[in-house]
Amino acid sequence: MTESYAASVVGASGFTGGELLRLLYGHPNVDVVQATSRSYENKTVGSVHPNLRGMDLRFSDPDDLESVDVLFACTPHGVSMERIDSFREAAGTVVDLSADFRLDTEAEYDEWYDGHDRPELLADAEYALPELNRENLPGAELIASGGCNATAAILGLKPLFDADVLSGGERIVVDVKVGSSEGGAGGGEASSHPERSGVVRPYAPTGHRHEAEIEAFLGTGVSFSAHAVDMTRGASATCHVYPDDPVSTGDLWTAYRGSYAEEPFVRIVSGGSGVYRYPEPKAVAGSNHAEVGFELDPRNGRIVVFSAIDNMMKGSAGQAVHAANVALGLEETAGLEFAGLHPVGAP
Amino acid sequence: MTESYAASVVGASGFTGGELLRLLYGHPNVDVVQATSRSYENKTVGSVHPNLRGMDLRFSDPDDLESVDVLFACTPHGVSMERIDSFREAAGTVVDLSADFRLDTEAEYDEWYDGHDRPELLADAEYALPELNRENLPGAELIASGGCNATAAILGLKPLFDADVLSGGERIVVDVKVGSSEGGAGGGEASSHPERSGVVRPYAPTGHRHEAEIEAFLGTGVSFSAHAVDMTRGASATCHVYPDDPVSTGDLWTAYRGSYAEEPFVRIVSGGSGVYRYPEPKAVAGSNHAEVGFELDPRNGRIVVFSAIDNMMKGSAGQAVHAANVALGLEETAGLEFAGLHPVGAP
Amino acid sequence: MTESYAASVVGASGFTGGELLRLLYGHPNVDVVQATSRSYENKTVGSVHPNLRGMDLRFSDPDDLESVDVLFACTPHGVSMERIDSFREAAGTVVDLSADFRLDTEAEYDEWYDGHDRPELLADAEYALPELNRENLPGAELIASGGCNATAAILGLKPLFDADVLSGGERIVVDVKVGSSEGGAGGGEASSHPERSGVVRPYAPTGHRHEAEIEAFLGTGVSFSAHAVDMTRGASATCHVYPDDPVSTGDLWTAYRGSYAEEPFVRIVSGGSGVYRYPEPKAVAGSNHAEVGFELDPRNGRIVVFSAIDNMMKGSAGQAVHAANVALGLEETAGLEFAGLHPVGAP
Amino acid sequence: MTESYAASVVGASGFTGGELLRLLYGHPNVDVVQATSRSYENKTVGSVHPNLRGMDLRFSDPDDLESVDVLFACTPHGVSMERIDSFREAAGTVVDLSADFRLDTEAEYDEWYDGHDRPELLADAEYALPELNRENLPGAELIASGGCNATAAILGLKPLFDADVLSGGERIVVDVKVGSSEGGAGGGEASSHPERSGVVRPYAPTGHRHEAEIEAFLGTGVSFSAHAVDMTRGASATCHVYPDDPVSTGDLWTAYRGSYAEEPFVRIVSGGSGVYRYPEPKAVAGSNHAEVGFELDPRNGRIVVFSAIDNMMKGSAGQAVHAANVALGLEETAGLEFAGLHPVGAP
Amino acid sequence: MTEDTITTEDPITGEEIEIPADVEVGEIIDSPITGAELEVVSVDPIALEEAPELEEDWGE
Amino acid sequence: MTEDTITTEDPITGEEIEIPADVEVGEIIDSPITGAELEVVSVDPIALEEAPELEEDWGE
Ligand SMILES: NC(=O)c1ccc[n+]([C@@H]2O[C@H](COP(=O)([O-])OP(=O)(O)OC[C@H]3O[C@@H](n4cnc5c(N)ncnc54)[C@H](OP(=O)(O)O)[C@@H]3O)[C@@H](O)[C@H]2O)c1
Ligand SMILES: NC(=O)c1ccc[n+]([C@@H]2O[C@H](COP(=O)([O-])OP(=O)(O)OC[C@H]3O[C@@H](n4cnc5c(N)ncnc54)[C@H](OP(=O)(O)O)[C@@H]3O)[C@@H](O)[C@H]2O)c1
Ligand SMILES: NC(=O)c1ccc[n+]([C@@H]2O[C@H](COP(=O)([O-])OP(=O)(O)OC[C@H]3O[C@@H](n4cnc5c(N)ncnc54)[C@H](OP(=O)(O)O)[C@@H]3O)[C@@H](O)[C@H]2O)c1
Ligand SMILES: NC(=O)c1ccc[n+]([C@@H]2O[C@H](COP(=O)([O-])OP(=O)(O)OC[C@H]3O[C@@H](n4cnc5c(N)ncnc54)[C@H](OP(=O)(O)O)[C@@H]3O)[C@@H](O)[C@H]2O)c1
Ligand SMILES: [Zn+2]
Ligand SMILES: [Zn+2]
Repeated sequence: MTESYAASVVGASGFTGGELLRLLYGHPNVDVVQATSRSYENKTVGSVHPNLRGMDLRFSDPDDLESVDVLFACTPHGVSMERIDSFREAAGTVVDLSADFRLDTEAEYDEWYDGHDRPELLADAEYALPELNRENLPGAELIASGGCNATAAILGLKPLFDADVLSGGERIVVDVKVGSSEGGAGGGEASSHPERSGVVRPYAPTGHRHEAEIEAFLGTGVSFSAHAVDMTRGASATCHVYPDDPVSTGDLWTAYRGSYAEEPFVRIVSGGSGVYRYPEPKAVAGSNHAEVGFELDPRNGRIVVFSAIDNMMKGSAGQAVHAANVALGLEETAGLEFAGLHPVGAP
Repeated sequence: MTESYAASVVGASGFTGGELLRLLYGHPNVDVVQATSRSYENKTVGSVHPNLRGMDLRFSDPDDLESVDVLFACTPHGVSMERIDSFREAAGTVVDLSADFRLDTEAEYDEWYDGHDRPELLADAEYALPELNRENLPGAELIASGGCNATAAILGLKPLFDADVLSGGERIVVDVKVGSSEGGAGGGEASSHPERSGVVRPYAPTGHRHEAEIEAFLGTGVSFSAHAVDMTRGASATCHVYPDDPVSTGDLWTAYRGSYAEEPFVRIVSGGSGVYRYPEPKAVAGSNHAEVGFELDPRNGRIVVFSAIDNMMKGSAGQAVHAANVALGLEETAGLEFAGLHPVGAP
Repeated sequence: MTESYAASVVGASGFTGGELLRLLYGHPNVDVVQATSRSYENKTVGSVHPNLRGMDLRFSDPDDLESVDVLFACTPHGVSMERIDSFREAAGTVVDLSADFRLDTEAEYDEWYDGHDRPELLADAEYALPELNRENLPGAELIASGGCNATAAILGLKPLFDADVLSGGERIVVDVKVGSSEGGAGGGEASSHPERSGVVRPYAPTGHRHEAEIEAFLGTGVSFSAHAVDMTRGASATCHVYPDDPVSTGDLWTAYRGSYAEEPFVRIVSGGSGVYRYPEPKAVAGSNHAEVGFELDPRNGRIVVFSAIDNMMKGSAGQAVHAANVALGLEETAGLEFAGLHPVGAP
Repeated sequence: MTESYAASVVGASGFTGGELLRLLYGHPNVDVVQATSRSYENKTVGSVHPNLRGMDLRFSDPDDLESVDVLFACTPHGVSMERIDSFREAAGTVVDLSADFRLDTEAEYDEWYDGHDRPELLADAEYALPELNRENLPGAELIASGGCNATAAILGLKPLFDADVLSGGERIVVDVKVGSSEGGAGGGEASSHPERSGVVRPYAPTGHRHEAEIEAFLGTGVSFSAHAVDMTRGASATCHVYPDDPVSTGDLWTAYRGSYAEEPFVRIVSGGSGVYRYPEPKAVAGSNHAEVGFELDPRNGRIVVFSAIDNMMKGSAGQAVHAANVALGLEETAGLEFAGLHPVGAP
Repeated sequence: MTEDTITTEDPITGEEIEIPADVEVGEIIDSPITGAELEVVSVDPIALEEAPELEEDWGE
Repeated sequence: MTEDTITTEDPITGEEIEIPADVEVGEIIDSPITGAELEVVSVDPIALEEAPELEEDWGE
């Protein structure tokens, strides 16, 4: 007999909320009983998410939360800290996709965001990324799903710290390329198709808040810059690092295999033959996989690290489901089996 | 206990072949035991299809076919007729994705193609599209999967014939827009990214071979023209028809509901609210769904019919698996549950 | 010595207004002295149009119009009829890009639009398209620039009427594919990059207002349907027509050469070799050229006509400058010499 | 009276060759008398470059060069060194777009390329980039047009060296994003539309030959990595630099204004308002402008430098014409006045 | 799903549809069959009418 | 342009066109009017014929 958990998605008319509906709808152990939206109340979820036209569910008011086993909050930064008590009242397990519970201390929220309303809860929250924090997830009641760019960067760099290739004092450049769904469903003039298509557009070139998250989990500052490029889904991080001591390609394979050989959702892609030799967002579009890889640059004493994810999946909704699976004691990959597409254009 | 069928994919390094591998890999009742390619023999399937890096399988020689339950042929037109004996020797059920067994008579192949090597087999073959031919598929041993553009057009127009809105004598314009994966993995200069991106490019503006297929199954000639547009997956057919007698929107709903209300893979999308009011290829990308819809044009006495599919799925590999499911007595939707993505860019 | 005309652009922060600024800025006989915008008053034109950063001009209030020789109105439908007196007071030659003065009679505005405020002026206005109305443009004081889709359709079909291949009673299907700049700079959720990219999206599938304009100038009704596709610039019309009497390819060449051999901005592209065998919007992107072409379909008694323009150029700003050149007695091609780009992606 | 120079384009069927034809065709002081192609001999240039259908010129054999004033060589690396004598015999001024004459010494060609056939000519050649080498161009007889990525990087970084913000010992990361036309008209499987669209694909992640060129002209090594992204035209370089001594935003403005205030083809774009706040390739598509800009990152002691060009223009054909203009004593901007487009999608 | 629904007739297709029980007169919901916007014109008994379509306005 | 050209009749439109003087029998050139591929069937006097069209093959 299969266990079945009742789930709610708050902010279900948004991009990550829609992705969660899709994943939970196909999840063997979950029943979605509520999807909230203030703007689309009483409309079918398919009226917003055309891929969910077959789903028999209407949006309801986030102020009337049903009692469920697990609640996913897909609301903008600041909303979860406000609504957290009602979320936790409604569900024993709350997975928050916003930045509200990712950092450890109030001080960090004061520095990087505009403060925190409920700092006392920060200590309760577990970071969702299983590759980083799997052991603390079982039974967790408040889970903070990682930022998409931070997830990409952390997954790329982590093996270098695990294997002591880096120790934390080195300068690290993280140059990120992201798709338009990162901005959520709102979107102003800069996100309109004529202005946004075909871009390589620097945004948040310095002072990006994901620096805080990367620093919190890798223990090292990074020089982060993001660029919008012409895709809808996807985040790709290229990290340029200069280890103090020389390493070989073999050392790097050992490091990456050491960190990820057993991980169900991380693939090491580095060199090889054919068209797809390094991590690419389009190779993982729609899937919960991360691709990570590296190349050695002896001339410059550099390691170039590549990391690619689908920001809607490994970068948000997929990571959230993965963490919930671990928290609830389910099969880790349940509901996350989709392999991705080939060929695929600009997903 | 679940039954399990052994399957081969011939032409597995191509686009439809790769899609079949993906679908069968996730299929609960199928084990892929062979994937052929002459050019990539002994390479892993993941070296060509990056989404299948997790699959433990290498390409093998199409001249050494293993004995299986079902064989999918994903080779160019002309190859299946040549190799058909070895296919049928290897497998009790053969599903051919090429045009080789779609038409009924040698005469049609003489008219539209360059003849047929094995005309005596044409009578044995069943057309795969379950919405058209479900009753003849159980137990079928040779199944001809439909052409992508023909499938789109047929699905859009069929309800009008079922409901006698059209009777066959009317002039029908079928204006199709297709993605670049229709051309297969080969691709010359016209398919290079600089030349192919951003196009609205007429191709095969007249005399397209899918006219034959549409005529064969709808019993009416159509004026077909195709345009390449900037997507990788997807085929969208807009049919302009002029019924002899006036119809109402209600009549059309009755016609389309009558044909498709019970179909697991056809959605009627016609009007409604929000961004997605008519069929769109990107709303079905990666999924086996077809969207069909219509709009009435009283001023011109016209019905505009829209139909959208993913050419890699409903237009080829998905249709093939659907038909195989029916042929083998499996759950129709087995292996075809993926709902599609939202948002998604230009898949 | 070169004559020089002072020009204003009203609605210069919009897409067609920006294009006009660019064209006039490079025009040998024109000085732009005013560019209006209510929202960007006092900002540089380069702050909105990055390609015009070198232009030393700031937006000003459309309520304070300077006295100039020629004024281009690039405002939404309805604004020009409201402001027309101030426009004509400011300039001896007014070129309006909106639909406000395109049709001949108040009755047509009542049928297709929501009526007209100044119907008495309709008789004064000349339609801008020189290929249709060159002889009436010299000295014209009120010029109505054509709609982009209508322009594409009219240019494609006109030779068939000129040469009596069609006489007006035939059924004509006009299936149009357009880029996102057609919607102007505003743009709501449907125009956001994640929702709009990769689409083949029917819009205005029936009852499109450009039917009125086509009918007014070709003297025949058409069955018009438009589809949004993934490009920013460009409109492509495929017309499916069934002449009463059979024609040959030679007849069609004669017809099209007869209408366009002397036209500086129309190219006949029909068959030939290489990648670009029929009209394509990307082959004319940024240029004022229209490409038109045809293919005969003897099996169906059909002629397929293709027509491609850049909606920002031949479909609006370029056509407006072309007409102004004729009206003012300048070289027709002045300011419109740009040839377009190759390769170019999805302009 | 205007002087007029006769020009040839060798390799005119390629991408940069076609762009040169377009530029020279519109150049007030140049007549193109020859365009070579081995594969398209005797075909019209418009059969390959659809934007040049109006040009009355056919490709001819590169072995029969006519005598001209200036010859542009647009052939792959290695061809120019082979054919250089015939080029110089045919024309007093030779502008080579390949890498063959960019570096100063045979040793560099041995290290980065596969050696050099005619090392004695290296000393004669002048680097084309006027912003770097204007004073040596007048009268130059052999001009080596810069590499597109190198040009982008050099233009971005140069002011920091000019103003002694950097001195040459610092570590510099150059993370580049490029369009598909960089690969030229050839293009294999990796450049096919289905595989190439939507990518963020690392290529030449280390050891890129443009490192040599940057080092040669800036006097400093750089850590270079390139990524293919979904555009056809455009190269964008993001440089991450760490000056030894702190600088202010004001210092940076002074540095960049100091280097570029008088340059006709360089715009400083840094911050500001609206959608386009930093350099973007699509803002310069089709034009010879470079946009450069910067942002200060005090937390990390970093300056982020952005630079964007059209690789077909400032990155090759435009730079070549600009240099030829200087060499021949013409107006620097002659033939290069096109301002670029707004809006524009993915050019 | 625990939320209450009621059954009524779809005004376009005539088929039975379920809609939320708490709708109010004047509210616009979408038909689960046609996707069309329907206005609640009465609640006891429940009755729906096609709502006037909102024009897409994609310029010209 | 200094290259020699000769004048002949376009087989599709019947109009006069210029083509390179050095073409040989069997060579394929394109018409400057229609763009169609034309085969040189004789050189003295010069005569052109429509060449059989190369199929684009974009699969199905
Ligand atoms: N997009 C990504 O790639 C990504 C990746 C990682 C993390 N995240 C995080 O995930 C969260 C959601 O992102 P998104 O991209 O899905 O955003 P989105 O598309 O803008 O959706 C936001 C959703 O929240 C709802 N909402 C907004 N304000 C609310 C409020 N005060 N109370 C209740 N509901 C409210 C909105 O619906 P109504 O207004 O109709 O209620 C909407 O459904 C954000 O915190 C974001 O930072 C996003
Ligand atoms: N693409 C579509 O949207 C679509 C839709 C409907 C139907 N179809 C039909 O499906 C078939 C496959 O199309 P596709 O797009 O997948 O083509 P594709 O990408 O070109 O793949 C063709 C495959 O066939 C193999 N092959 C070629 N010649 C062969 C031969 N003589 N013997 C054995 N194997 C051979 C190739 O691999 P090796 O050369 O390495 O052996 C390759 O794996 C075609 O008949 C096509 O018309 C395609
Ligand atoms: N886009 C095309 O492809 C195309 C083709 C053919 C014809 N047209 C026609 O050309 C006209 C402009 O189209 P567009 O695409 O350029 O539109 P757009 O991008 O929306 O620009 C409209 C411009 O008009 C100004 N404006 C709006 N309301 C105004 C008012 N009441 N008084 C004064 N100025 C006003 C706006 O600026 P502020 O609000 O800042 O004043 C803006 O500059 C429309 O009539 C359209 O139908 C467009
Ligand atoms: N693409 C860019 O963004 C870019 C930027 C900066 C510099 N460049 C440099 O510019 C040069 C041309 O690049 P591209 O992108 O234009 O290349 P391309 O599109 O591949 O064109 C190469 C041209 O050279 C001709 N050609 C090839 N081999 C030849 C030979 N042995 N003798 C005579 N002609 C030959 C080809 O025509 P036929 O084979 O028909 O004769 C073709 O016209 C390269 O050196 C490249 O590195 C390119
Ligand atoms: Zn796009
Ligand atoms: Zn694209």
